[in-house]
Amino acid sequence: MSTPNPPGGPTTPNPTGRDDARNPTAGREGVPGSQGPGPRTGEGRSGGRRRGRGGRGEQAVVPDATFTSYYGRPVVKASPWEADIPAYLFLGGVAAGSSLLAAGGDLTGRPAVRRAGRIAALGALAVSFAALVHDLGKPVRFVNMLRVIKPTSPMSVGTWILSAYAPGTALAGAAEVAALLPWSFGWPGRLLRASARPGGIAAAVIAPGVASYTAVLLTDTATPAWHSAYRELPFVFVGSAAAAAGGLSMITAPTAQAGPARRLALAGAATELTAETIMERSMGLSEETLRTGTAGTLMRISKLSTALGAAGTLLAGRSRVAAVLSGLALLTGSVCTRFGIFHAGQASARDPKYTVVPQRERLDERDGRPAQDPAGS
Amino acid sequence: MARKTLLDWPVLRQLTGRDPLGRGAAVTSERTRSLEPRTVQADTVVKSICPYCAVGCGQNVYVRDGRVTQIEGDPDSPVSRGRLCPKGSASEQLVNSPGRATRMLYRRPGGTAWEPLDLEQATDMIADRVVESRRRHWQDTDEHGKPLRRTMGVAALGGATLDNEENYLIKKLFTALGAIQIENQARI
Amino acid sequence: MSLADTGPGTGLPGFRAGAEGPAADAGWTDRPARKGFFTDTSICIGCKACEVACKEWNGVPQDGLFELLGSSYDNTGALGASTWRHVAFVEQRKPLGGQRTGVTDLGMPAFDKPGAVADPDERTDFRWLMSSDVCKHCTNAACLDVCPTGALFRTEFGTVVVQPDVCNGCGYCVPACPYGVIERREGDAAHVPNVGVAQKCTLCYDRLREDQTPACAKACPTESIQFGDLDELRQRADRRVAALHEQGVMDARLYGNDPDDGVGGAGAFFLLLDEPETYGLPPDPVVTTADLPSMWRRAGLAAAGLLAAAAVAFVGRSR
Amino acid sequence: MAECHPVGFQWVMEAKARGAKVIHVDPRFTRTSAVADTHVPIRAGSDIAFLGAIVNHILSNDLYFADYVKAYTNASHLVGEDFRDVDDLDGVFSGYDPETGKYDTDSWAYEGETEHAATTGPTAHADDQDGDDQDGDDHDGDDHASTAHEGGVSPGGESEQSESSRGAAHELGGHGASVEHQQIQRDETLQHPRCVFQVLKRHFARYTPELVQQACGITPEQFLEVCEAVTANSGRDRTTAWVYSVGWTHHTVAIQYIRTSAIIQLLLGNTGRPGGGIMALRGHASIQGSTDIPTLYNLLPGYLPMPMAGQHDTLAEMAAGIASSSQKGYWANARTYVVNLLKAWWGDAATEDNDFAYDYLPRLTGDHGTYATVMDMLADKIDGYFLVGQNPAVGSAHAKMQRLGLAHLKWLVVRDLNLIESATFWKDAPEIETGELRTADIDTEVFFFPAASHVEKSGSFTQTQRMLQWHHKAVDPPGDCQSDLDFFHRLGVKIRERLADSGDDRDRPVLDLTWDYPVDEHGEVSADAVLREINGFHLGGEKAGQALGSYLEMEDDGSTAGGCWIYTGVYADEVNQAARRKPGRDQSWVAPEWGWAWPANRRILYNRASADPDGKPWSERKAYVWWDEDQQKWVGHDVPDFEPDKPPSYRPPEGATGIAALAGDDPFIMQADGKGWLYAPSGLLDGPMPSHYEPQESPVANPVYRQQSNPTREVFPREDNLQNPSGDEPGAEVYPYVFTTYRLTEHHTAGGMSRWQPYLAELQPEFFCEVSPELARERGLEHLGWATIVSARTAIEARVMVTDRVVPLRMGDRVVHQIGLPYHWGVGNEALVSGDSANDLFGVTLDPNVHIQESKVASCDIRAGRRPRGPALLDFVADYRRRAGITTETGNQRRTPGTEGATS
Repeated sequence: MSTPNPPGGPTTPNPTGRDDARNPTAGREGVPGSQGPGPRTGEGRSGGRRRGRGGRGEQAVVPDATFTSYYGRPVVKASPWEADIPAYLFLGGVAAGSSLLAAGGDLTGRPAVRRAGRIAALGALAVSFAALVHDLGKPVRFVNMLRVIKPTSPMSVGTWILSAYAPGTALAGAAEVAALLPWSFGWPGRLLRASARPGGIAAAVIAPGVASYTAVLLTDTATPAWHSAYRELPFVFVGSAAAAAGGLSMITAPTAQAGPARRLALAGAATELTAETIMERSMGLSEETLRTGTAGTLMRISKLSTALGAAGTLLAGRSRVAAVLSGLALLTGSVCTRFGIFHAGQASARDPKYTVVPQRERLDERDGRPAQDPAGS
Repeated sequence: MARKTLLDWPVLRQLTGRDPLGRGAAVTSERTRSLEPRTVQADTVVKSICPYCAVGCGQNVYVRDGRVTQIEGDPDSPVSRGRLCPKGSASEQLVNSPGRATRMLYRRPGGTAWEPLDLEQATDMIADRVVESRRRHWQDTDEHGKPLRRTMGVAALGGATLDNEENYLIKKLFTALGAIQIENQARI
Repeated sequence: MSLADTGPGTGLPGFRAGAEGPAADAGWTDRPARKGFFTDTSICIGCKACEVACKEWNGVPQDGLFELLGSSYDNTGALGASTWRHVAFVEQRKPLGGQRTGVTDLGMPAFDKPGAVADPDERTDFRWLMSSDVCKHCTNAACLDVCPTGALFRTEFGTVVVQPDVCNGCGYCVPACPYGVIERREGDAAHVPNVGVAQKCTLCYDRLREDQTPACAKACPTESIQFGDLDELRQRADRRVAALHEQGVMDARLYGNDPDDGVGGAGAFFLLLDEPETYGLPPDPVVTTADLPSMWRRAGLAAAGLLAAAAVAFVGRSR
Repeated sequence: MAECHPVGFQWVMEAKARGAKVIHVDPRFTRTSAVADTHVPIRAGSDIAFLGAIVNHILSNDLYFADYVKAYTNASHLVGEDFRDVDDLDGVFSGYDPETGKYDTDSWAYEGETEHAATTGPTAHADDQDGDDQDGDDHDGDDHASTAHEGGVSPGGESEQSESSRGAAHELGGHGASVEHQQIQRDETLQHPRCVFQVLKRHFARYTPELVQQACGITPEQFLEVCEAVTANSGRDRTTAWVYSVGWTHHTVAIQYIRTSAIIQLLLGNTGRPGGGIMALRGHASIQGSTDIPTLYNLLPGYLPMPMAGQHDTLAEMAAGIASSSQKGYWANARTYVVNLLKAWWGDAATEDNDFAYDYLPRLTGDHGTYATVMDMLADKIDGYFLVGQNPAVGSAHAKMQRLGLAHLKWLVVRDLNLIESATFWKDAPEIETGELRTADIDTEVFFFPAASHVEKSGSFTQTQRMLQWHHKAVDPPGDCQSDLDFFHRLGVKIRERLADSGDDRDRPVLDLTWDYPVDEHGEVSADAVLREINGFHLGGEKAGQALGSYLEMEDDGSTAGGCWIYTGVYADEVNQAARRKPGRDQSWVAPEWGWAWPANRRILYNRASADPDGKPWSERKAYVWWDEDQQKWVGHDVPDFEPDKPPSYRPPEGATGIAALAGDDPFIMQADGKGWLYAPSGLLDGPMPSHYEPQESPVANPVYRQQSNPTREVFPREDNLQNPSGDEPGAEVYPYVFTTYRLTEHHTAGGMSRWQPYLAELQPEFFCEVSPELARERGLEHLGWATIVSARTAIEARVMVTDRVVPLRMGDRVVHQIGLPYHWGVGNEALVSGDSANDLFGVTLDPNVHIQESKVASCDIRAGRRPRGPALLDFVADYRRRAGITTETGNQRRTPGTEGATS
């Protein structure tokens, strides 16, 4: 990310012409200290005992923050999660929104909306579940999630929310799937059909929790970009869920029935984009991780796609093609939001700057010392 | 392990005990509750001395079923007061390292690989070679006729982690054989 | 709708340890005094006995590859799943209070052989800091709070320990820890124990049960790592800082000893000679669950909003 | 000390916590420096200039402890008129023979006395001249550790005076140099121009702070700070300890380094007192034991010399060679010690009539040390070699010579815990890659015997303060693993079987050997029984069969036997005293009931000096042993190192010898005159006083005189042992840098006990070189890149560690760069971590007294990048040699060309 630019001393010319900071003479403040952490992390991240992140430009958007770290090593650890988790965030949102739409469709006589919603919710939930299990270090111990009920653990709470959400979703979804099949299934089938509505409604009541708790899942961590977004992220996520589910419904349901879906999608997109904007302003330094690297790309696509999808939705009442395209755009936006925020968090954990600088400023303010740099504020 | 019952379900223990948030007493597993250090499980604790540097730190060696399970500092030692450096702390690995060589190996002249060899046979071969090399390089007197009574055909170099008793037997045996080039890390 | 900050520490009091300490809070009725570490880095000699003794006792496997990191004498880098004690080495061109080194006064040379070119920047001061880092065993422990299985639990000694037989490797504790301590172990399960399971210092829970000193503190040659009752250690640390200040080591300061800090005070705290971040420690860590009540409220609000939005979407019949 | 002896260092830290000042003198800023009060960077190889200047500071400012110096040292003794100092003779003392490179030491003797003739004649080869301090140990890290602290803190005896100061006067055969004490002339006023005090004062006068700057790169300010700290902390009420790690022994002037610190400690009254002394920090569990019960060619157990052909043809000659029958002290009983050893070994076959089988001992004719041995291997003079827990292919200086030597053997036995490089050289030595060796052409038979670890056998280690500690067997050895005790016992049995029917005289010593040790149910010999034999026992009289209680019980008539007289008492009362483990907290701070220290369980040697001449403690604070008037005996915290009932007022009668000749105020009871030697009238081969000489290879010209290096060092001018040019010699600029080698905390010596363990290997996984940022810039070295380091022998490669802990030294008009090389790695395929060996860089040049190699300092070049591979490496090194104009003569002329009397 940067070459060391230690305090006090002048930057020494690099005799080797290499600029990866393995330059032995560069550091003035403890020479090995000025070196990268070495091949072990493969990060090539330098800076070490640096003050001042003399960035090479790509990230020097925010004024240079002055800080010290231990050989540029992360202070907090990035989560070990891989694509499973952002995929789950997205699918959970789709499932939740779909359950809501399905229930609404059920209650307001929009069978196509109901059917597609229930099936989508069930499908998304099933894949979510697979993703969650797959992400575990010990998948066979998934059931241990049910050992305890911990209000302090968003994942525990989420597990119980999902546990409450899943039966209704499964019943409602299964009923729709069964209805598509050519068999009647006898009395179990009848029972299934009878339980579909209560199940669907129960799922819909719980669904908003499914959509919003995942925000807490991320923000209740020491990952700087996630934690600093804790005030707005639930709104971003429910917005994203609404937009995605609405978009999906726009694709799967006939235009005539999809009015609520469009309205939900629009509201969701508007909420997401608004909340994101507020979030970016309140996050502080780590906000820059939303604008840089993989996360930056994803977030740009997300915003553009969501905005286009929202704009298209305004036309989608008249055009099936517009509905499908808008729906796809909204889904894309939602996927990118989830992956973008996920990656921003991971990136913010890997660079000690995002941990150290805000804490140092907070500490200095508390101690009455002038903040070293108004980075990100 | 005891058979699990519903009463072991931590959620129930959370609800019925003093740990409603499930942070401590309610969530322990059977394994956790029965945990004890392996120092307690040892059959014997043997007093020893660290084999690395010459400070001579005391070590307690914990043995279970004929195997060393732990080596740690001996708090009784007035030298070390129970402390050990990283090497001393790695003594158990020195003893139990999977990479440790525990089989007799033989490399024949010009050979490109180790071969297995019976320990007893190997010792016999060494005895034969010592006797032969001693004979081949025997010197009875020097050029002035002064007695030498020695052989120059066999030499040795010992490490300084040998016990005193080992050094004593080495010096005694080789001196009796007339081998004089018997050296030690102590000169290195 | 206001998204204003409610600030840390304004959460439900029930999420933070009460006056009787974290062990009481975790339901231990019959509990010994809270145990902890005081690591006095001013007398650490960087021998790494703690790293090895810890590994040896706890069967922690080799960590990573055999590669030189180039970070002074530190080749383990950081705490992690297979490094439960980590000694940091920091080389600084700063004076150590009370110490004199011969790195000063390198005059200009007047000799043209190789070896005659001296540094145009005259050296000033130098010090070499070493510090053995370890899990902080926070009073309000984020890893423990977020653990969904109860694998992480508060012991009767007030320490925080993973039950490897319970942990399902969800990995949530990893980003939750404000110190970057806990980590899920990777590797080949055929040769390495507890792969896929979160791992960190247990403060030798098994040894504590038999009234034995944790392996690292027992091995530490210079008593840089001190184990004992936390209350007593805190008093000892205060005296030590005062003594060092008296000796002119004005850089000495305690880290993690304050029960009013962001994690409610650490069970393992430190005497440092520089800012925490110099050693790779966060300067002002806060347990993330401090904000959790606020987060739940906001999530609830958002959920309600979603429910309402969905309802409105169906109620409104404008199109 | 913190680097290599972290647990011992706890006592330094404790002393520091109590207010002691810790000064660390070392080329590098180490883990010790990190917690010291002062770090003094010094140029490797310049210690005599530094220490000598402290001596000068003490003498020229009258800072010595006058009462102590007058009473307990030889300061007042007059030196003979023939003595000439180095200043008069262009860098050599009187008696130097440029042809042989040896001194005739007669002119160094005290006034009116000639050196005891049998000890060293001018023609004597340096063979009975190894001292009890020859323990070179290995290349310990803290080459120059000195710790000044205010004493008495250590139950373990941190402050204890080691035998090294004793050794300083005992280089000869370990038995002390003898003088005829009766004839010594004294000037108690210390004013006579030829009294030792004045000779010393003149000798060290040129060792000024300016010289320290010029030779060591230490500023006058910092030097004076050290002087002030050391002198202010010495006297009646306070003591200062000097601590060295045995890198001090790895120099061509090694003994004289230790001598110089001994002089300081005598002048300041810091010897024989708690918190004082010189502490040798040894690097191996029983390196001390390995010299006490030596597997060394020139010694028998208890520092008795191996007999020299033509000099010690009879027992009487040998005994006389050890000590004059008319000298003072306990060495006068040397014959008794020899007889007891012979009785222990040959039992009934050793009788009064056959001189106690004295003729069974083989005779020496020259240097048969380890480096002479490897050269014999290269000359195909040696068939078989036993390597017992030793890895010379990595750990010896000029390790390449060692590996090539191994390839010349007919058979090789390696006994170790792991498949060390010395066992696998035939397939993965670096010389295979260069083409110098081919596996198929190496005819050496190699036997690898897996060894038992310390927990798989019982036995005793003697640690660095002469304390024996027993380790008990905990488990059986795995697989084929076997203790060395068991192996050599069985080997002895098998050899005796093969010779059983021999009628040849040469086989009598083998067949008559006492080899009937009790064995356990596995057939393993009892270490306890061996220790008892070492201790000794009564053969006749009332106590027949009983263990000896002390060496004073030994008789010279064959009625007692004992394998190592200094260890007698370790089995007193039939109890293994080394196995005593009374917890330290349950006894006094001296902890006399933990283990057993030789001699006689004494923890501080010469502790009579802890009391004043009248037997009263110098101060209450420093009381250790004292004369109790009421009980009429010596009492105190330790076993008094004095006859227990000899009063301070005792004066020997005319004609008394041996122990009886020791006056009540002669604390140095092993010295021939009972005094601590500021000046060594005999016993050393390279000078009666230390004088600064440059290392064998040094880019710096000797700033004291034209003589560059020790004129008596042992050189080996051979094609395979070429040396870099030094000082002002042409070509010296090709190797412009100084390098030094050392240990890291995380590893052990050549790595046989650390590079196979993941927990240690991961902590220091790769060989690296430590360089200053300035040198890195000068040579374009990149942190974590590679560097190639070149000497006349070879070139090695290392990862680069650029660090402020290495400081360029400004010495007068130039700056000297030093390079630090930890030496734990070797080239092979068996260890978890491997790398080039720093010891490959060294040549072989030895200290004349003890034949230990100079392996703590040499010169080199360094350049960025990896070394050439294969045969190109040889060309690369040869090219350097050509540029430097190196021949076998280079560096191997003992008298520097251009000096007086230099040959050629």
